[in-house]
Amino acid sequence: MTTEKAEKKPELIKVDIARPRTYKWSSGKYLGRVYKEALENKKLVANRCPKCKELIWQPAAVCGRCNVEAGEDWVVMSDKGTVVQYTYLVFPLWDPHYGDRLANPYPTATIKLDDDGVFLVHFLEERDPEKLKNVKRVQAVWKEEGRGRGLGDILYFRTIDE
Amino acid sequence: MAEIMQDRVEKLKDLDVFVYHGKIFIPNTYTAGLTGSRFLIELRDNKRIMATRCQACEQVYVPARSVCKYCYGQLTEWVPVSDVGTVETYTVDGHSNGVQPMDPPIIYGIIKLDGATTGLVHMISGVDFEKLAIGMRVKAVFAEKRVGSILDIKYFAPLA
Amino acid sequence: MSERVGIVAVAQTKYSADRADVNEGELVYEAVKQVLQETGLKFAKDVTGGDALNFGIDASVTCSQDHWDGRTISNCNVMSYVGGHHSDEDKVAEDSLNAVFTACARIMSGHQDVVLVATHCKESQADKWGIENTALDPVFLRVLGLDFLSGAAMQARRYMYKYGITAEQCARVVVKNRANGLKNPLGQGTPAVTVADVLGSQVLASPIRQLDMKPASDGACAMILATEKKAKKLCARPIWIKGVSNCYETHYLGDRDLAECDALVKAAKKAYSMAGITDPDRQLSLAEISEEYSYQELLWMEGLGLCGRGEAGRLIESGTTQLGGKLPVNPSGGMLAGNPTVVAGMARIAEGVLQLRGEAGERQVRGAKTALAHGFTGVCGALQGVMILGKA
Amino acid sequence: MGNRVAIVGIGQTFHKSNRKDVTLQEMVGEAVRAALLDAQMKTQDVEAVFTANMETFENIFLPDAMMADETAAFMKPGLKVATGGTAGASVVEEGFHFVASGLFDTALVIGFEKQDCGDTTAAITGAVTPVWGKGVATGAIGEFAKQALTYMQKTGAKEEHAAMVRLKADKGACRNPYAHLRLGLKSIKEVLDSGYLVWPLKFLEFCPQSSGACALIFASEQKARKITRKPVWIADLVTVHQEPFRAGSFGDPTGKEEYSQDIAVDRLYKRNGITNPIRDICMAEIYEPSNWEEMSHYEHYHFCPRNEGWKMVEKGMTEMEGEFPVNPSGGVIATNPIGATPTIRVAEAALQVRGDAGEHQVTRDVHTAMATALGGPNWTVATLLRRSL
Repeated sequence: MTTEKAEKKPELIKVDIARPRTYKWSSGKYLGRVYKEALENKKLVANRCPKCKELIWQPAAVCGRCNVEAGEDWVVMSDKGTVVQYTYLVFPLWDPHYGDRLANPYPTATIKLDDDGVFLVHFLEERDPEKLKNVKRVQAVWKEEGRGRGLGDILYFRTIDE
Repeated sequence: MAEIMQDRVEKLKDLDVFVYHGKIFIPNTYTAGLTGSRFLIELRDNKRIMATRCQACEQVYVPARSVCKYCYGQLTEWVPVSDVGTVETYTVDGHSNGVQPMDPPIIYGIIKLDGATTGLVHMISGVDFEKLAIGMRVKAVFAEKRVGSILDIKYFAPLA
Repeated sequence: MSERVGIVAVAQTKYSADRADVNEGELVYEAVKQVLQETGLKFAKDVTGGDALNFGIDASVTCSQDHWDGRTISNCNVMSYVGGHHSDEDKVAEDSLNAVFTACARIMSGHQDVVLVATHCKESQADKWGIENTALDPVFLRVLGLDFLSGAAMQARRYMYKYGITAEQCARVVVKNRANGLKNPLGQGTPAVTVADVLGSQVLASPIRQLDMKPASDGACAMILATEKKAKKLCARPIWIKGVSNCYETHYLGDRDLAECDALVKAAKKAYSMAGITDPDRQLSLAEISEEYSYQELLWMEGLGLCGRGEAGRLIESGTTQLGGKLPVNPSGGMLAGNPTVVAGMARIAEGVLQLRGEAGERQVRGAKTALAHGFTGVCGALQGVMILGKA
Repeated sequence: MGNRVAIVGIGQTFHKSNRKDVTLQEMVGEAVRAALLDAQMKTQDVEAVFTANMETFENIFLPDAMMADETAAFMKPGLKVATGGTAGASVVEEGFHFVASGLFDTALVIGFEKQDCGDTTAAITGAVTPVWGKGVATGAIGEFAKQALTYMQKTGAKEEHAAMVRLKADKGACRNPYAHLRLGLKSIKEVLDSGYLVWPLKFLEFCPQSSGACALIFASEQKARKITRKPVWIADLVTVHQEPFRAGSFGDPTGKEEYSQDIAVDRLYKRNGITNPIRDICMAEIYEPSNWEEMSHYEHYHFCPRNEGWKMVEKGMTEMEGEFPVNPSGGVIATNPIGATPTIRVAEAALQVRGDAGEHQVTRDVHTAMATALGGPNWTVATLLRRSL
């Protein structure tokens, strides 16, 4: 009797806990400027470091590379660009900020914005894996209403033929 | 499942600053491990509170634990302890924190069960707040429907 | 201690109930900017031949919590602001006194000479109870719905029962600290109260009432530590770290008598022995103690050996720990006047430095020579930290 | 100057995807117990306990305090650090400083992660808050997929080379009882046919989610010589963090930016008289979340010229019997309890220096070894170990 019981794997108890926690993240002053320009003018802006002259992305009070104050030299960037890299999820990913398992409907790409713009990570409208391979030139598609969410004001980047 | 709260963004009154009201929600599944599971199964199936004993350090750990904190020995000796014990401290918790198993006020307490050398943190009920006192004798009240959880002990009630 | 470590600059933001106007990086930069300007220091990799100082900051030790920032790898929030690019940076995930402890070890090891320490926390942006609940054992404690308030309430009850501490004595702590806080220009402006106000406030978790608990607070603190040689180059009066230690309690609240704080006793003993202190209540000029709840100032005072067991109540009644008393406790106003968790430990150290440099204005302790700073992490003082600062 | 510091005790758990038989405290306790046994020490002999993990993976706040009893930290000094994937090496750095400072003569240094109680990719996605970018994250996997594509295009490396690295890793893992994935792969064909996880990364080409812990015991010189005949000295340690690359998380496709890996090893080699890394160093345990990254890191650690990492693979130089063995333990692609992974690299390198790596002990005599860690937006911690100082 005892050997039979010994073979039986001991029961293990688990505790499932699923509790969301709310947060209030502030954009702060510098990212707030990106929100304002996107909301009011459908423009993408970044501030330029006075020392290395590079655009700071995510805009901040300091250029981390030069350890100097970044200041308010704001530059309006084009919302057209070239896809540098892209990838798409084969499996749905649990996104803690949605609190849900979502397969991002859109591929995510690194897009170099024109005229010395920054490298922006955002969605591509094109979802067909084959067509994706030759997507190069893209342009932002802005939301018409419900803006006020910074980079979330851009739905995705649409393929443009140039 | 807690309802999924909707995100919203609020612009501060006189500043170009935006506050993103959102959440972080990652479900977790923790294991009680072999020792913890056996303790919880004893609650569920036998309404019995089991402890692990360290002979060398004369410790009787409740809830049962696999390591003695004093000699770092691995504990393998199980002993039952009484479901009656003494209240060492308590609080009448009136604040709501969103993670309590029931609506407050909840009386939390640490109960040193007869035979144990460590106190069990749990809930007390069935007593007027004014009658609560350190040193009070209480007895475990088991839930009718037990599932293998520390909540299989519903609460501790004053000894008659 | 072999190689003496000096604190050459400290800075704190003005504590506030809600700093929604800045993000975490901008908040910490408000403090970091001041210590950089005060010392004229650059980060080591930016030092060129032509600079006034031929050395820079070798590393940064930051202190914040992923759970409070609501972000995995939360030191990314402050990396750019603490010179982390192409440099040595590490984040301590405890009360910030432990970050200063870490910086101290880095200098005493001889591996680094100058270390920037920076901490921040915005309590206004997160769910305090939800976070604290996740610090408790998931199987046996978390499902009961406990948090640090209900834990503290059980400790307060046990301590008051065993040593005869009264609710009035706890209330006096709030009255004293809030009054001191109003003399602190960086304080949060938390309004003064009377004992009656405290005793009349709503019970949150008996015996702790609303006014027995610290207010929510946002803030940041930064300081720069250096070897003795470089400290003397960086400022006229470095404040020396004479002793520092910390110690873990057990996690299982039922394993200990909550009226005791053995880990604090042990940490204090080590810090005192390093600093050559035998009678702390006579040799200390002031003590800055982290107290989220009023009973904690009294319990921690006893753990720190500033008085006998159970005597803290009488000490507060006698005015000994008031500003102007024999042993002022929390001239800064402490957490009860408004300091964020995590930042509190360094806020204590910063006040100690200001007092020993005679820069504490209205709340200056006359002739202050030796100060104690205390910081704890976790439920019922799970990790206790003690630091002794000296003018000489 | 400070004390010299040696590793005198090494302990690991048997890393697995799931450890439902133990709580987090008990799992970490297993590694601590193994390290104490290895050093023949008792808990009283350990003066301080330093820990590291990434709290959002288990969603446990202040886990170090929660496991104080099981990790011999009860009534002892210590603290916890948390950076990114480098956390397990950041704690090695703090242990190094604390013991060298003379504050402690002995210390436990522990990296841990129990990924069976959370959702790793979800936790990593939390590294970007919604105020900056909601929903764009593809998890670390997505990032390394982009890296693999860039590496292929830039250097001409073939998928076969990546498969050879995966085969090498599996050979090591099969000879390492602590490794998580021990697949017994026979040929690169099995890797090439394993289907895409995130294009162009295949199923077998990315690290698993593991639950495990690794504990090291550090001791000051005079203590170390009493504890063990085979102390492994921490010769040096360099941490280099960095801002995120402008055009990527773990790599810079523009080719204009400096990598923290290059800066870290430059400093490490210059300070320790290393002029030809694969001659002066005998082996390395590097942090490679994917086989593609391993080839790229050969170049960033200056084991070979730029764009020629895959040639080392082709010549079999980094095999266990090779001229410069890398990751004989099976590496991160076989075992990745994230908080413990960098600590495991130091532990495995130390075992090689001691000659105690058993079946996966490399052929070459190891008097000097390097362990690296990768985390955050491409942060690096490089640790140099020596048999004698």
